[in-house]
Amino acid sequence: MSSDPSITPELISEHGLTAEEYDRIKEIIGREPNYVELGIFSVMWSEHCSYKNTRALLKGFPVESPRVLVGAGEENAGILDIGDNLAISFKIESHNHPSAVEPFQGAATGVGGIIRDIFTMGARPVCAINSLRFGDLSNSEVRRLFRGVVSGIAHYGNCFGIPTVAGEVYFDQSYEGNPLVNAFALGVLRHDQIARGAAKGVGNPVFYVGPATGRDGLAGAAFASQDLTEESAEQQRSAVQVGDPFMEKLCMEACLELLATGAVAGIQDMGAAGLTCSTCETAARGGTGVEIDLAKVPQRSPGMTPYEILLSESQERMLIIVEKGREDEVKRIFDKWDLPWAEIGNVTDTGQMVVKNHGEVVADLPAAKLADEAPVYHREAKEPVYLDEVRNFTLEEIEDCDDPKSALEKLLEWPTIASKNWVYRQYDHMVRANTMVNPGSDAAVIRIKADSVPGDDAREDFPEKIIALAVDCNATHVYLDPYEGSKASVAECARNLACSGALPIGTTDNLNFGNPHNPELFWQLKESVRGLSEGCTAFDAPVTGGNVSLYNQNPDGAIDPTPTVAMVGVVEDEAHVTTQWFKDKGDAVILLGEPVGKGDILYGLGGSAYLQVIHGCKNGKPPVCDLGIERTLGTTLLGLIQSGLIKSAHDCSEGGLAVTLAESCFSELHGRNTPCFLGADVDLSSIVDIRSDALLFGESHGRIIISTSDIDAVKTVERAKLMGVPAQRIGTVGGDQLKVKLFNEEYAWEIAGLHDLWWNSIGNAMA
Amino acid sequence: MNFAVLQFPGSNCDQDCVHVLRNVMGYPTQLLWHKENNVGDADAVVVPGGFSYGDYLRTGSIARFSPVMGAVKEFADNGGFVLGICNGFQILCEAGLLPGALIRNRSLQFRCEHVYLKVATYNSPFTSQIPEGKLMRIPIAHGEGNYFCDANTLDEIEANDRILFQYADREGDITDHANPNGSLKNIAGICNAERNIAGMMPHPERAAESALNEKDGRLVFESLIQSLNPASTTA
Amino acid sequence: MKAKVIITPKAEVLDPQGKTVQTALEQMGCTGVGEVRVGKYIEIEMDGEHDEVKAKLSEYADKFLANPNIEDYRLKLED
Amino acid sequence: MKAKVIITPKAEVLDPQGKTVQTALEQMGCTGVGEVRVGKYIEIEMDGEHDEVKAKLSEYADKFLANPNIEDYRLKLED
Ligand SMILES: Nc1ncnc2c1ncn2[C@@H]1O[C@H](COP(=O)(O)OP(=O)(O)O)[C@@H](O)[C@H]1O
Ligand SMILES: [Mg+2]
Repeated sequence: MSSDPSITPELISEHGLTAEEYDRIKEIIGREPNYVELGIFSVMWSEHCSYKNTRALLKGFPVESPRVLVGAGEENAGILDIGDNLAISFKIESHNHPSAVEPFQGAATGVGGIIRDIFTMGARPVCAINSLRFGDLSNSEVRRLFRGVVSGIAHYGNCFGIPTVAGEVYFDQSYEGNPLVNAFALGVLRHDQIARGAAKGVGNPVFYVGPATGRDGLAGAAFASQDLTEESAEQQRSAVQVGDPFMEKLCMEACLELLATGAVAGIQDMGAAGLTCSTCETAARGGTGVEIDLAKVPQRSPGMTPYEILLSESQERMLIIVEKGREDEVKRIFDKWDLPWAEIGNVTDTGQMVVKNHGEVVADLPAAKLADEAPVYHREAKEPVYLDEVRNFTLEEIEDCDDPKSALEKLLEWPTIASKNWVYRQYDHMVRANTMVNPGSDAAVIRIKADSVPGDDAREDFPEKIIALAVDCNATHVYLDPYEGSKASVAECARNLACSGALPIGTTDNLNFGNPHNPELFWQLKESVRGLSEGCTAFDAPVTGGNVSLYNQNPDGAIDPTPTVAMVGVVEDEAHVTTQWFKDKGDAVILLGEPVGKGDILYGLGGSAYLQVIHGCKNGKPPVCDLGIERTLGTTLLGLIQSGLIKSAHDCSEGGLAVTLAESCFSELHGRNTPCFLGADVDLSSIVDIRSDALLFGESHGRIIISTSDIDAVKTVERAKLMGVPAQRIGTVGGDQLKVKLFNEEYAWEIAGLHDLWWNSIGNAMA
Repeated sequence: MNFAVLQFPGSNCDQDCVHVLRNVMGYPTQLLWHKENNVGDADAVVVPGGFSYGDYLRTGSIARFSPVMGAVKEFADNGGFVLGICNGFQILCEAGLLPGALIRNRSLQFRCEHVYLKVATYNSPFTSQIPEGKLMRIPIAHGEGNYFCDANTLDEIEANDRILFQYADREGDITDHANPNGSLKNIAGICNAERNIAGMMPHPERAAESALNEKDGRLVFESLIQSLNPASTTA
Repeated sequence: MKAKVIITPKAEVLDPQGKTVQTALEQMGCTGVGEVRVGKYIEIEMDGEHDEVKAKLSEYADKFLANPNIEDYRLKLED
Repeated sequence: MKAKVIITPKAEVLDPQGKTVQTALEQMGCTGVGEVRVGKYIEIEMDGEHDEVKAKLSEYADKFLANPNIEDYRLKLED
């Protein structure tokens, strides 16, 4: 178009494309692209959409299992079989940069985006979880971001009507200015309901559904694919996306109703890179072409250019390809739900994505090449120098703890360990009446009942299912050893599922890293992917999809590498659902696993919360994670749970044994402001030759605290040992104190006091 | 005995109510679309929770103009039983079927947690089957559950024994500490003067099954069923 | 024409939002702050003559835009 | 003195609330309704002189009362 700027090297580089990439574009289309086409390539070839820097790496992930119905990368989200013709679809996605700029709307639209991915697959979204990272809470700007993000998630999820059932929140300096907001959603469907994002059937009409397109989030995908700078943030600020959960709820109900009619040939949400990405991806998947006319696209602001319409990321919009001749059925359903819609084009056999504006062609590109032939880079990786210093750290540098009493108090009060009730009490975690284990225990557990499946709500013989979900990543450990730390994140997630009575079946991950052009940061990424792959393989929990978010940097450098791992597991029977809290006075407290990881000269203190809180250092080699041991531990615990021996199970993670014991004593909140306490008397005096700080606060992997009734204790310990899992009874539940006896000293804490510190820490900081 | 559960754009506890009435309590239950203008053969109507019309402008302010609300009013005028839960309570207040209004929680935050409810009167079709002295444990999930009405209305409600539930602590005491949203007199639920329309912020439908470790909420539905058909025996 | 509806919480109604804003302002060091009330501001584009629009909007403000139990409103028409 | 802060969603930003109110008005039979935008209205009692109050409030409106990413605001002082 005449008013479009001419293509100059500056313009190309402003679009985040290199000179080589530009040459490649010319080669593909056999001519110079125009301005609109340049914009299209720039978003489609951004890291966010094309994974150009990570595609090669991600190939290492295990992606197969007999349960996989739709695998990683095939569609918007993967799908796993859960038996009886039922399936689940789930995925995690980041909205880091938008949340840095506008925390409330950024987080809200992140939730909206991931929910859309799920119902686009034909599934009814039934629960959400999230993983959040912020800088230090003592900083008021951090508190502003934290408050905004949490209320944004609450706003969207609550209004939409999806329960937010689990999550994690970490606070660490490295995230200052670049918070991480990773949102996960899960939906349920029957095998025969799987919908495809393919433009099938030449001549079929293409419908646009949802609110009018505005200038919001212009080129958001590109924004997510560069370092977060004051400049890039400012640019984004001028086009903040605003979420409308109400609209999305209508959109979801209408889409599910529509899919049931069989009138839909293909369906795709408009997420990153909006109309551009959805049209060219559906055409690419369908092996067809698509032709649309922008003049027919509903527009919110007057005078929008084709470039703007195509790249807008206005929320809650869907692209639907309808079987020709059934348009009326489709329109009737949209109208029933008061949804704006427009017929904007049709499927062709040309293989081209043709975009017109009032009949005039403004872009004409080969869809499959655009979607699938983005460049692939093998970036240079170099082991970071900081690791030398990390490895040199020894415990000789610090004295053994002389005041474990206050150390435990400080750890429980540390925001990363403290209760996250300030967060999850703002989320409706019970809507849909399926939540069997609310936030606060190791993993969330929900049931799947008839109304969890589109169209099945009145089915009487519905085969109910139970699933568990957890999300984990100890980024400090990953920073100190990306490979071990990443393996351990998978192991921790699996452990959390096992503690709840579930067998892991699948994983989705969110790789949050720094700039991939920096060889040291790329090395972190590479090592991390290696660790995740081994972990997921060990647990037979293939990766069914995920998200990569690079360029997470602030002016002081990159964030700690954060490969967030979310896992889903199945619980076979209602009776197996287990929580982390001690249940009855007189019960036996048993430790599964070695008290301290073998051969670790730091006894699990490397990278521990204890070192950070008490000694102010983030140093040392983190504990290694032996996947064989983890796997045996998990199956053993599950076996014990299934034989009805276990009353509670809680794994050891941040803060070690002492924190795990304390948390097991806290019990579930019975009602508002009404905690229940159950103390324990623990004797660790048989464990000698180890520093008390390491025994109490070390973070060796592979350990779980369980409780059983007194008479089952011996049997439980023996069975565990028979399975090859070290086990020992270490105490008894009861009283209102946590008492711990070491070989040289004895400590006692009032549970009520510990609970206060732990429960109110974040709330007080936010008051 | 038939139940109807209203469905507005943005309702999101509608299916939960249907599930409990149909599958847990065992009664035929239908969703009733907001554009309908009669309640069909329903013997009782539940106005469910959620965010009708996104809660935009004010909670319940748009939903109450739906055609179906005209039908509900007529149904109630003829003595039909109507129970509004959470957003349903807000809609009934907006529609003038119940007095007062529900404003922003004083914390300004959405609150989802279990609360204890003291039953303020057993003299209603919604509470009659609750054992005397029982402290109910039921979850809330709302951002605007702070009940407000003017002083005269409050006097009238109290004088006529129309408060159904009040937020209490574990001892059953009505304290400020136990109040999750700032509502007047810790009010969690009320009924109209004729006692056939009730509204409550807590969600009994989320606390009606042992699978969710909850059963206190069942008592509200059992009361309703018993009142509709005194001959019915509920387990 | 552009009409504006200003909706404010009634004097006797608790205004948790206003209270919070007031406290926050004080905590940020803003001195001299007294009572704060937070209400709504609605702008409506409307066809028609002044009087007609006014009559129509008063009707809808009474029954819909404001809740007389808890809110007062003022109408302003731009000419 | 009484200060008023009128906060409106920026013109280019989506206003789902306004859109929903607009549709509701139309469905209720209110004819001639065009665009509706819903914002906030804050009344603040404040000690001090006109200029001083104005300066102070502008500062806090910028950094706290309004969200500059998605909102514009106007300040009005009653004298
Ligand atoms: N952002 C959040 N949203 C919902 N629930 C959360 C969130 N953060 C933490 N939780 C819940 O708090 C509990 C403790 O979390 P965490 O300390 O991360 O557990 P773990 O160490 O076992 O992984 C879990 O039940 C978790 O789901
Ligand atoms: Mg855990």
